[in-house]
Amino acid sequence: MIAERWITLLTLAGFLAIPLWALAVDEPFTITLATRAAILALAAVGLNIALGIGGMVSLGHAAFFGLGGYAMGILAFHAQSFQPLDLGLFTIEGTKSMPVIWLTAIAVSALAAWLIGLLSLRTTGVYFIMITLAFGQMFFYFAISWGTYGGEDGLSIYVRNSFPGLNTLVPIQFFAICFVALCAALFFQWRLRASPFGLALNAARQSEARVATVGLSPKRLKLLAFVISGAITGLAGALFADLNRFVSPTMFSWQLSGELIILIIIGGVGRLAGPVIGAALFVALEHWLGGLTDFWHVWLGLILLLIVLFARGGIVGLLTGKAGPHV
Amino acid sequence: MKTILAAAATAALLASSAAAEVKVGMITTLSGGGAGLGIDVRDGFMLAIKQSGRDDIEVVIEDDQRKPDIAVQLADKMIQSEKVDVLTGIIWSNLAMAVVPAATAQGKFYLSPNAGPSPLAGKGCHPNYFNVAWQNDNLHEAAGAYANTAGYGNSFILAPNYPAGTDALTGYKRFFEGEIANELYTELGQTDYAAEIAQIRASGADSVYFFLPGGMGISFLKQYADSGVDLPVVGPAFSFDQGILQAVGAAALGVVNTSQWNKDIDNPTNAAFVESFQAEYGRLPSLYASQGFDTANLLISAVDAADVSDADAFREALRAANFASTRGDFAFGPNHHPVQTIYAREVVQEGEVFTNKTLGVALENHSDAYAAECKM
Amino acid sequence: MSEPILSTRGLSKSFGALKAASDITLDLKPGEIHAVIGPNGAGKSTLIGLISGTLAPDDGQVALAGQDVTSLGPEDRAKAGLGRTFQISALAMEDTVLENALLGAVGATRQARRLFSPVQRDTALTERAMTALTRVGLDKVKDTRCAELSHGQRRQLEVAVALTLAPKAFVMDEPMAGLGAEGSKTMTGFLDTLRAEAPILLVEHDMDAVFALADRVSVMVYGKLIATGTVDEIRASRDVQDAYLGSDA
Amino acid sequence: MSTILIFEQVLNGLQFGIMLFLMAAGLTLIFGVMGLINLAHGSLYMVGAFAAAWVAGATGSFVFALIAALAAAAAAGALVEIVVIRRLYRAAHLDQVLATFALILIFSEGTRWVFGSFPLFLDIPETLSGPVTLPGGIEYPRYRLTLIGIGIAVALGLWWLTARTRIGIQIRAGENDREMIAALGVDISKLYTLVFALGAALAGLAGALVGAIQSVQVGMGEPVLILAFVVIVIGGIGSIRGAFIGALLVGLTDTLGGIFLPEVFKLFMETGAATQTGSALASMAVYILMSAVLIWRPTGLFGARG
Repeated sequence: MIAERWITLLTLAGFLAIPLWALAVDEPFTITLATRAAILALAAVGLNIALGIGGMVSLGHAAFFGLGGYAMGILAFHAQSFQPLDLGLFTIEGTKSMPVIWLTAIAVSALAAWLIGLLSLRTTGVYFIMITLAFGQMFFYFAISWGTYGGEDGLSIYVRNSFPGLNTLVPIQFFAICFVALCAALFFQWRLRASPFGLALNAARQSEARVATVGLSPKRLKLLAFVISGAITGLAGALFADLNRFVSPTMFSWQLSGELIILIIIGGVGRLAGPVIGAALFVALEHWLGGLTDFWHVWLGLILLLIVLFARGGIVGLLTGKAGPHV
Repeated sequence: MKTILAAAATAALLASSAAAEVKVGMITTLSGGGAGLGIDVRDGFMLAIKQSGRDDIEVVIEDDQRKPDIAVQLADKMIQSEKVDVLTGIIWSNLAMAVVPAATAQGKFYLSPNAGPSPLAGKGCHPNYFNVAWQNDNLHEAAGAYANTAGYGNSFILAPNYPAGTDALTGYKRFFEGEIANELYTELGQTDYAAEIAQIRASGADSVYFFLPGGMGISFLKQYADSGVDLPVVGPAFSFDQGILQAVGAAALGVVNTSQWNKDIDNPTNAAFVESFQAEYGRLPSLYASQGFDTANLLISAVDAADVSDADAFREALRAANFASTRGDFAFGPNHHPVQTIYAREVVQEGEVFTNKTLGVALENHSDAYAAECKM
Repeated sequence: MSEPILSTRGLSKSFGALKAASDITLDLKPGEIHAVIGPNGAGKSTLIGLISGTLAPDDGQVALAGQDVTSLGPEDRAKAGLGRTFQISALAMEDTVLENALLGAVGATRQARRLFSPVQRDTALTERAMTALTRVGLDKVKDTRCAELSHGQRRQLEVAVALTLAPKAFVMDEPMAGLGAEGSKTMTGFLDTLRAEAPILLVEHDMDAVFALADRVSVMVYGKLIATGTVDEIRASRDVQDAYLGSDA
Repeated sequence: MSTILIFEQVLNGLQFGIMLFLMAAGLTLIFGVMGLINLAHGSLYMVGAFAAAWVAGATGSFVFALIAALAAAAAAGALVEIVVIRRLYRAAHLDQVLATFALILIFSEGTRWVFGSFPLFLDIPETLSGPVTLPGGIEYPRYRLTLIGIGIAVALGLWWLTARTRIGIQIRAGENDREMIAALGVDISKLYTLVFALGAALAGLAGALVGAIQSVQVGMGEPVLILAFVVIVIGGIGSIRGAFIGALLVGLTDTLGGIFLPEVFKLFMETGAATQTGSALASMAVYILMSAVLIWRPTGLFGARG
């Protein structure tokens, strides 16, 4: 059996090697696929902090993904149409600068996560799953009928936003940005998990009473984790929008929330490498099976079933021989 | 980097000196809900390619699952890896909005076999974007015009609450001269229309216009037919195409709908198309199939006239639209959207099969409302 | 006479028609072990819940070190100085022994907002945790996952986590359960020394331990306190004999 | 707006709610007894509709179609329980979510493989078609009245089953304590298969009944599934009574919200914007309802406390 640390490092090395190989043999689309996987992995890393460490099964994380996406879409839309965004009290100029967009995405989704978390954490278990779903759906329907930014048609941004010193239109450079963001998030999660906060949060998932008994509020721990989680998923949303140069309400859909959960389960709940392996595998399957047959969903379903039935703890669980945290 | 570029240039030279190879990327919906439309477009398109007997047109087909992000990803793949010259196939407006601006900005041609969102016809038009089907408002405008000729004076209109729905009702109102009894936006994907039908019953309208694509339309028509409300219904062809009619059944009989194509439109191309499509696939063609077929024939005509590597010449060849369309006369307006006749047709039963019969012309040589905004 | 550290006044709690606790008034003085005994279903667990803040009383007050804590939740009562152990172990079962003790140290020092520095590298916190583990004799199994501990070891760990809090008063729910004769003896000896640090409110079934340890004993039956006194007084009480010891022991 | 119209809309809301109840009852029963989150419940609804459409097409009989729907959904349910679900009772909720999601993929694309990509035809039987005139002059479709009747009959049947029969006692015991019921000598795995098949049959029945007035197509189950989850969460998971109340609440909120919210907005906005804003809010209405209920009562209206 393999130690988890090695799995994480090997996964990341593989994640880096494939696009570099693709660059060498001039397969730019493979780089795009790897970028997509990296961004989905980043979103799932965000969710994994809430779900894997804090035990909060959120079926509403698409809300943060979408908010990040629309933060990008709206700012870039106002930049490309040269009309400032009118917020009533004051106006904001649009921008095409990625760092500014990212900060906005993080701030907006963190704020939303704080509000949603505050209300949702009154509930637990399946009720928590469903109330987060409800908030996600509210955003979804709002985005569909909000004509100013395209409604269901979404918003197209014609040129990818810029990052100082890089040409983001070159696939490998944009991949580099996303990969660094993913590594940073993983490093953050690793430190977080080992910190006093991570210790307390992990204990709160297992026994709220225990945490309360040592004088800590499980709700407050979970709320902070939910905010951090939402912020990371929001950042991923902004990157995803930039990858596609397009945002639409599908980023808010419950199917996307479900997909993020599934990525994590495939890889391994609460494991550092879990979302990364899950996303890579999912994107690869989608691409490869989709090319084989129109009915590839059947085969995808069968593969997922096999993973649940025979690889408890996901791929990482299978490799390390340990079931991992119980949610 | 330099060597790669050079290699690409050499490859391009080689390709153009050989028989003018054209690579076409088709992104369409082949799985999940709405797959029927994509399959029809694909089948119509491939039928035309097959009939042309050419081997210099290569078509790469991919399934977008009706998800915008997948469509964008596939477009990237076709442009970056497959190095296609022409893209086509997208069914849904929101997917087209995601793909088309970026693709044309990268110098690719896009031929739309179905979606025609208004931004791409107006301010966002592009010299490399050609719509072979219709601008989204067209069939609704024709329905408004038909309602005038049918003598309706007070319409109850409804559509789902999303951009295409708003466009639909706007399009109808643009041509309809009577009163609007009520204007209703339903939920996207709604399946139960009892509440709306009750409102129709109470509204005092003399006609109903609805735009509810796919399963929504099936549900509405079945429930409407059973409700005992007997106001005449008008709709665009989307809820009455060949794939859907069998699922609606007798509930659709007699409903008038507007379409730029029908299988009984009298011209040799169309007759041959209907016959060969049935022979090839064992089912009647739908308007989506006819659009796919026309798109392929437009492409073939342009490939015959110009080399795709000479973008300006190829664009001119496309603009000329020098091909025999299943709709009869076909020409592009200044914004590369069709100027075409739109018909009113009625749902009839032929033996066991439900299908449409052309009643007459609803709008003659109709362009669209956005052409003036297009600057190119 | 010294002020009590912990006291309840007229605590009552009903679940529907069932009066699980009615008018409970007791106190815990510095340096003493005050045992609460009673048959199953007497309401002892309800009493612990009311004192530790997991249950809200219908009536009555709880005071800790002179402060009224009735309206506070369990985490705030812990902050106010209450160290509690559970009857059914409530530990982070997937975590190691050391991690559970560290949690206590983190809670006691209010450091849960530190997001970025590894807790195991913090010498102050680990020392605090290890000291507690050493005192209950769990230092040798510090890297064992809780789920793999015996019942008795879990009890000891519960006590160790409470120790890391350095509380003003302990409330212990059956710390002897599952320990076996030998373990019971060790634990009894340990609790005997612990009373000098902080008084203990001890709910316990093990009568030998109760009679060996307790300075005072309260007897609870059907949600009511029927007697409070020294061990000898309780042994001699006719009421207690009738209601409890007579039938049970 | 006339009283007749309002009354008719209330009937519509009731009918929608009662159909939701058929879905929600199975879902809540399966969760209550086995603790299983079954995302594939919507697929069983679809199976029922497709079986009904296929049999109706072959035989022309709506009664046969309903029988086929019940049988096919129950069989599919039992099969799924025996092959997959049985291995998941002790698994984490998350594993159940992934497995039943996988089942959705298999059912949906499998159905498309067999029946093709176009919707199927299923019609209201001749005897039930057309409107009837109710007291007060309301014209209301006979079929929808029948649906209300069938739904109430099923609700009563379920109440009778759980409250008055031996199997109901076993089901209720199973909700409380898995070991206890096994100790009573009940074959627990048979009981679970039976409950799962019963829930599936109810979903299949709903699919067939609704399929006749809607469109029988792949993917028809998922929107209903989400609403059914909303229903059981509002009602309190595991409670049949809660599911019934929750279903009616959701049905009425959805129907009446869609009608009245745009009218409310027309009072202070211009018509076009009002209908759009109102409709947008109406599509969120059931979710707003659910979150409000959960914020007020974190375990639903009739859920177990604590």
